[in-house]
Amino acid sequence: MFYRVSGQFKTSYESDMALFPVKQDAILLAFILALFYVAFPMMASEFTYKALLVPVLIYALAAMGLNILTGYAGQLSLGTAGFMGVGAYACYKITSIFPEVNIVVALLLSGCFSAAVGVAFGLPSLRIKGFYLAIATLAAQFFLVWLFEKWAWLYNFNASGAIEVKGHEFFGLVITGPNAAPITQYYFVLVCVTVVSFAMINITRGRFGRVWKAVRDMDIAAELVGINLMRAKLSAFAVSSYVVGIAGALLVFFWKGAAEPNLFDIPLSFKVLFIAIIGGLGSIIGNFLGALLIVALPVLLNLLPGVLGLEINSATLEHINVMIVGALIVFFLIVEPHGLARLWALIREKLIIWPFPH
Amino acid sequence: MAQKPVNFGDTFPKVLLANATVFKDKPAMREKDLGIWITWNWGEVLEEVRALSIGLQHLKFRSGEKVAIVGANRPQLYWSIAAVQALGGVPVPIYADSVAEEMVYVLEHADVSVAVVEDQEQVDKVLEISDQLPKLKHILYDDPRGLRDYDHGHLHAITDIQGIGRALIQENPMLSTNWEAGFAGQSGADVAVMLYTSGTTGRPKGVMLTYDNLVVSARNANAFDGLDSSEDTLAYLPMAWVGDHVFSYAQALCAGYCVNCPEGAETVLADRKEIAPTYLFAPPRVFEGLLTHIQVRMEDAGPTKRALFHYFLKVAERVGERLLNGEKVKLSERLLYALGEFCIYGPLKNQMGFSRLKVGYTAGEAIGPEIFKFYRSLGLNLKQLYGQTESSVFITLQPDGEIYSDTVGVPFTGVEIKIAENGEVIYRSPGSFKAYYKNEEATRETKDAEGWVHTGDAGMFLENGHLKIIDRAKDVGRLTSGALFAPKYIENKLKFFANIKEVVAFGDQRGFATAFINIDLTSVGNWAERNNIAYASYQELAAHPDVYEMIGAHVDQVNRDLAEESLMSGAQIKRFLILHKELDADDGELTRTQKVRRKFIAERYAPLIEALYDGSTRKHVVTTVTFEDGRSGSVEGNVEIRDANIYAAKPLSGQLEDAA
Amino acid sequence: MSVIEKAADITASSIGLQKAEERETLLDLANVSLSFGGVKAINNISFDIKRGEVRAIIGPNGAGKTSMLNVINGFYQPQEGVITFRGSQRRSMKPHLAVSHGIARTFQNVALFKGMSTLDNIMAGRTTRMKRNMFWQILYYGPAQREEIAHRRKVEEIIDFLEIAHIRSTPVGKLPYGLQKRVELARALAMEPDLLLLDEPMAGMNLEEKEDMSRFIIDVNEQLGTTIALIEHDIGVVMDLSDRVVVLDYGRKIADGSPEEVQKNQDVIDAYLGVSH
Amino acid sequence: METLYQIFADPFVQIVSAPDFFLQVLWEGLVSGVLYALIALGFVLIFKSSRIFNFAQGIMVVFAALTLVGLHENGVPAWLAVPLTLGVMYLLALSVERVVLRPLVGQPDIILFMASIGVTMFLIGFGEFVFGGENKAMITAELGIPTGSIEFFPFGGFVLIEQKDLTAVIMAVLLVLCLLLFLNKTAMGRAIRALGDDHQAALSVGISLSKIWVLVWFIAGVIALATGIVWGARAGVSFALEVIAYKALPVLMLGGLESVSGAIIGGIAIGLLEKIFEIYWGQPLFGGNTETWFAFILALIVLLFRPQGLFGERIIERV
Repeated sequence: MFYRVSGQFKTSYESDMALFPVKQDAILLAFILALFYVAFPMMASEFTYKALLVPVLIYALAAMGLNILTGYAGQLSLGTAGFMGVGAYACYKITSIFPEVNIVVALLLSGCFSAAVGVAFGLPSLRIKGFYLAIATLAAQFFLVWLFEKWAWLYNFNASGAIEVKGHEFFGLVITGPNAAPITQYYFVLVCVTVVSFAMINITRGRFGRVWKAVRDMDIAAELVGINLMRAKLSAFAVSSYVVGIAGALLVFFWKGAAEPNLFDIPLSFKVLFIAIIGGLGSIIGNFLGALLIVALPVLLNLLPGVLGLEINSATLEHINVMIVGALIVFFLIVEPHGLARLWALIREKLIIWPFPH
Repeated sequence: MAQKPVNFGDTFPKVLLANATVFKDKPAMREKDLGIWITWNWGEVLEEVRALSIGLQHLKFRSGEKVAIVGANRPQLYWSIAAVQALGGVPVPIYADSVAEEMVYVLEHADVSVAVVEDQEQVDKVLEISDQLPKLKHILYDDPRGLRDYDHGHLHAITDIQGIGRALIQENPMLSTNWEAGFAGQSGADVAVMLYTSGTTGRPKGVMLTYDNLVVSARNANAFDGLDSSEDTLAYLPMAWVGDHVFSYAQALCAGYCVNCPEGAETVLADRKEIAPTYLFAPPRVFEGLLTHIQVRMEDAGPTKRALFHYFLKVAERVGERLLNGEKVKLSERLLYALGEFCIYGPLKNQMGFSRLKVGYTAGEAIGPEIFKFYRSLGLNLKQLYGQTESSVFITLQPDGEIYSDTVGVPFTGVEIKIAENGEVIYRSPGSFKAYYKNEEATRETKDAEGWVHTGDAGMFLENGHLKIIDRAKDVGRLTSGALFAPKYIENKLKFFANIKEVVAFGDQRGFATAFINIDLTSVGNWAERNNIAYASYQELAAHPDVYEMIGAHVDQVNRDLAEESLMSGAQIKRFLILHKELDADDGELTRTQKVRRKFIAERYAPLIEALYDGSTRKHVVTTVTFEDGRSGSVEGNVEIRDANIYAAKPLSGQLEDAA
Repeated sequence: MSVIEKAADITASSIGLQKAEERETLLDLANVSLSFGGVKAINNISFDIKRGEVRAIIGPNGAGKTSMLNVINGFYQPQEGVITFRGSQRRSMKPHLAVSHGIARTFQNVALFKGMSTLDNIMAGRTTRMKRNMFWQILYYGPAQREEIAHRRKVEEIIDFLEIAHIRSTPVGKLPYGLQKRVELARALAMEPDLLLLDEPMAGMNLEEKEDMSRFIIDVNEQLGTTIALIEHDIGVVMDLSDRVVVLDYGRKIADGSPEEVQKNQDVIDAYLGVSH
Repeated sequence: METLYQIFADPFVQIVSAPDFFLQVLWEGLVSGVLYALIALGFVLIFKSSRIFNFAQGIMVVFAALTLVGLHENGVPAWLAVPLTLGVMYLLALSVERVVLRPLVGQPDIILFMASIGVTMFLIGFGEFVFGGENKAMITAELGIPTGSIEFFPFGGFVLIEQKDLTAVIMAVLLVLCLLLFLNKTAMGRAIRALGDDHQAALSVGISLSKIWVLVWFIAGVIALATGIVWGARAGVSFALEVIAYKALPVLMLGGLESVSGAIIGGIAIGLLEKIFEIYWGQPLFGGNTETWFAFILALIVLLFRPQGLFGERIIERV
């Protein structure tokens, strides 16, 4: 109904392969960007930033990284949190060894570390497939978290065993540490996430995207159309871990402010995996939808008793939360196993053929 | 933004040359090929035409020679027309679906020396008959697929000829100047094109149209509807048909608008949707088909959506037409209509590819008033016109705001119309043809010394000055009672029912009117499915008593309508039957353009006609049929004949129908 | 005038008139053997494929036909024997390198990338020819886009050639089987191979689809000049399409020659009668 | 040099010089190994029958133990609490089949896997909601599990074997034996194995898939309860127990997702090796706690050289 594609014809391959060949999609995106860049900051309180907006963005980014690996290249990974940790610790070390380095540079570099670690743990994927590989990635998960605990150099030998982010300035603005304004941090994360998202959209719609999907859909056939499986898989691990690493660094630097090793424990891996799957494997935009759902849901559930005037102690509430989230995951998987992105695609399809039913 | 149409140049090559300067970067042609709409602007089109033209020159093509153009609507074929005209030659577009033996007559009669064809299929066809065409020197083709191993002695790819042309121009730039000088001397009185009319009887006749005919008509038509260089049209009707020649060539050149060529016949729908033309011609059957398509698809929609659809269609029925005609409408109604536009009309137009449609025309057959109203109520400016090859299309058109579904409009700019004593419509116009090629006699028969052309159609002017076409003049007859019998008029009334596909009415020199009816298999089939009526074939469904009941009701309705019209009330259908087979062009019952061949049918089904008039209620018949693969067999069965009610004529003639 | 002569030259080209025997050898297999564990899939087979011909490989089920193709494109490494392709010898080769060597293939059971559209599947066939690195890919606009468009154009020609324009953007998983086979052929053609290996291109097709596919195979061979090695069960099709036929049974070669010769060969008749139909 | 000595020589010197301690280590490793094997067995059964990589297996251990303890806390006598817990596990199996498996049949593996994580979360939330989140002691005495210890004095040293560990091993062995008997001797058991080999074939024999799923999940529940009791007796009952479930994963990598014997042998092997590594290498060299990852890395390395696992057959890829 909103989608009226008639008259939108393409006279060149450039326009046919454009990011949004359909005008209405571009309008929608502009609208969403306007929401995030203009509308939300006008309405948001500190609580909204800390509990909702920033986590949504960061989780979406992490899930996007995972989605490259799992959704596009078909390699199931359960070690996401470990790689996020690498990014976070790398960024921490870089900023403490070279305090004068611009935070953006530090972020970009820390992604390189997680990418390298990702490739190292991706090597087994050349020989191991499916769930066996998934378990193998758990090796990374457990090993890395153990390393974060035992290798005191990583946390500058702090007595607490935790890393604490100091204040960093970005062109005169305090953007990390306790003195940073939430809105500044939000905008910084938002820009990072926007840039990385576009990079990932570009990379997935070109040669790399096709190569990864080919490997995912049928690796033998991929090999016989000339795709080097090793390079395909390792590049997926590298890109994925890079993005995941940046997400990890953002998580600590722009949201939590401090982190203990157990932050990067397996529940975080699962959370990110949930977001990727509920958002939709093989989709970039889906990660945002998934993150919104997974992050907002507990927040809303926490608010609910207050709204209804019920007195429930916080521990019980937490337990009910976990229960409901678990049940919802199963529910979503049953309703739309291909995730929210597919759900949106179906709705969009319906809108395009409106008023016809098929 | 849209520039005024260029008004200089009295021949198409001159207009093209002017367009290439005035509209240099504006799109002139698009073709869906390899997944995208490849676009040529006017400058590029001129370059292509020039290269081809000079290449043709190199093949020793001379002024006055005739060139056959055979194929679907491809830019290259339109360029060929211009390229030939620039050399003083005469293009002769030919129906691409005509078989070799049909083609040989036209090619021979037109003295064609070069054939420009689309692809291997057409090359094969022309090669097959080439030994009967001593004058044919060269064949040019567009699509090289499958032609690699052909003997290229007299066979050339258009691109190769263009390559030669370009190389020659590069060697000697003067060639280009000379080429332009060559057609600068042409005059508007020169023959621009020869179009062969298929004709329901006899051999096709080559209608010679001059540049003056076409250029003036095209300019007048552009002015009539305010068409300019911003329009987009879709070229999908046969190039040999005068309509396509005018809409996709003459008018496009004169206004400087863009002609879009679909990828192929089967993608026309999808391509139209992509392009969303602003100016479009379509025969009534296209609009009928689309409406049926919409209705069938909406049948499957959920109840809410269906309710919404029907509700807003009711609103549109109330308001749409009045809004389109610029009448006063209450604000609340306007708002409701706007909501409908958002929810239903807009999306529907989008689905049909009519989102940008400024003007749409239909002609050739009568369009069902319901169908016509439906489109207009959606806010589409669909209009009717009346015309023929001999008049360069336009004889009458419906001006904006004066749209009646049962008339074809007022005389077109510069056209004079008279109704002859026998009721025949005759006209004189700037667009009327020069003569039939090599057929003095036919020319004299059709066009008299003063330039009045006989259309062969019977019609009358209504009080509002609009022309109403009743039938072919020679088909209009009288019952023995003396009452006027216009078979086509009756047939069309019946055909407006979706369940009826084809009708043949009889009654001339008889006591009363009768009809053969063909049911519409899709529509009646759907109805049968919904009502759990099982059937194995057309024949079985056609003979079903319930179907007879349904068709009987339609006939009854038509008789009621006829009774209201004083002129026609005498010839109501007294008896009818549903034919046991579908009328088919393969059996010679229809022309290739799906028109009924009345005489042939009357002979073929003589026993059935007899039965209609001898009072019997059942008749056994055996009919030979031709199958798709060319084999023949026979169909036999008992055909039931029924009587219908006859209504008394209304005493006072309120024959002027309400504005549609 | 010179230009015109050249134009005439181009149009009057006449490849494809040479006899098979006179053509250059494209691929030669000498005494090739392949076994899995103790089972010999291919037993000391030698035969060659000439440039420009359609070479059929036929035989009953389990005769080693598919294994033969797998050896040719490097998916299996034979234990014995020498393979000469375009004049250079090899025994083992990484399978993904087959494409850059000029060998493409289709599969007995359609091996398309199910989650991708027809267009993307065919584009995937161009992978080895695309060179822009990660950096340009991330930027997309600029060199990467230009490269993408250049290959898209090529792919569109193939789409047009095989008449699959109407399913360009359909996910291949939703296509009927016959069209999937055609998309697979398109993907193989996108690799612009010298040698095209077709593993039962008409399996499971109805008569009309088979006729279409036959027409395309002939077109590919004649118009693109691609050499074709073909496994097919439909003997009628084999006889119509192929220039020469090699017959395998239980991993051995039992006949080799023109379709007519092979048809008369007693060993072939026995082998086919041996399998119940 | 120091490091090299510590890696390559010192551990062996230690083993030889204190063989009694080594025996003690072996025993400890064996006990954990047996438990790993049990959990892995639950995984294998479920994977074989329903192609689900059941992440909830670990949480089912906790859930079973928690239910048992919780019931007893609420006044149910131990002898009744056990069958009641079994009943709860049966209900769980039934509802998982109805609510999760049936609607998701035919979905990709990863979706089923995610669903099992969903079930995991639900069970955690549910368990904590009903029984509270704090650590509880297993009702060892009430269940009649001996709590004393037996001491041996081999090689002139001494080895201490806790009776509850011994009970654990004996229970595990008995359970495994019963299971093997069931799988090999009963029609239902054979059906489960057939299902692992070929879904279609099994269906065509006329076995009801839902029945098998319920049964298999119930068996997994029984195993979970057994594991929960013995592990709970050693470490208390809380959701921290969940981590031991992860240990079953490398076991599966080594033994294969569908091999019953692989699960048993792999479990014991990993139990032994990770204990030995922790004591002789991990603690002196890496500051300990290597048990969290050792098994994974070990499995990873083995798989790199034998992608088919220790018990799998070589795969020939076909096209």
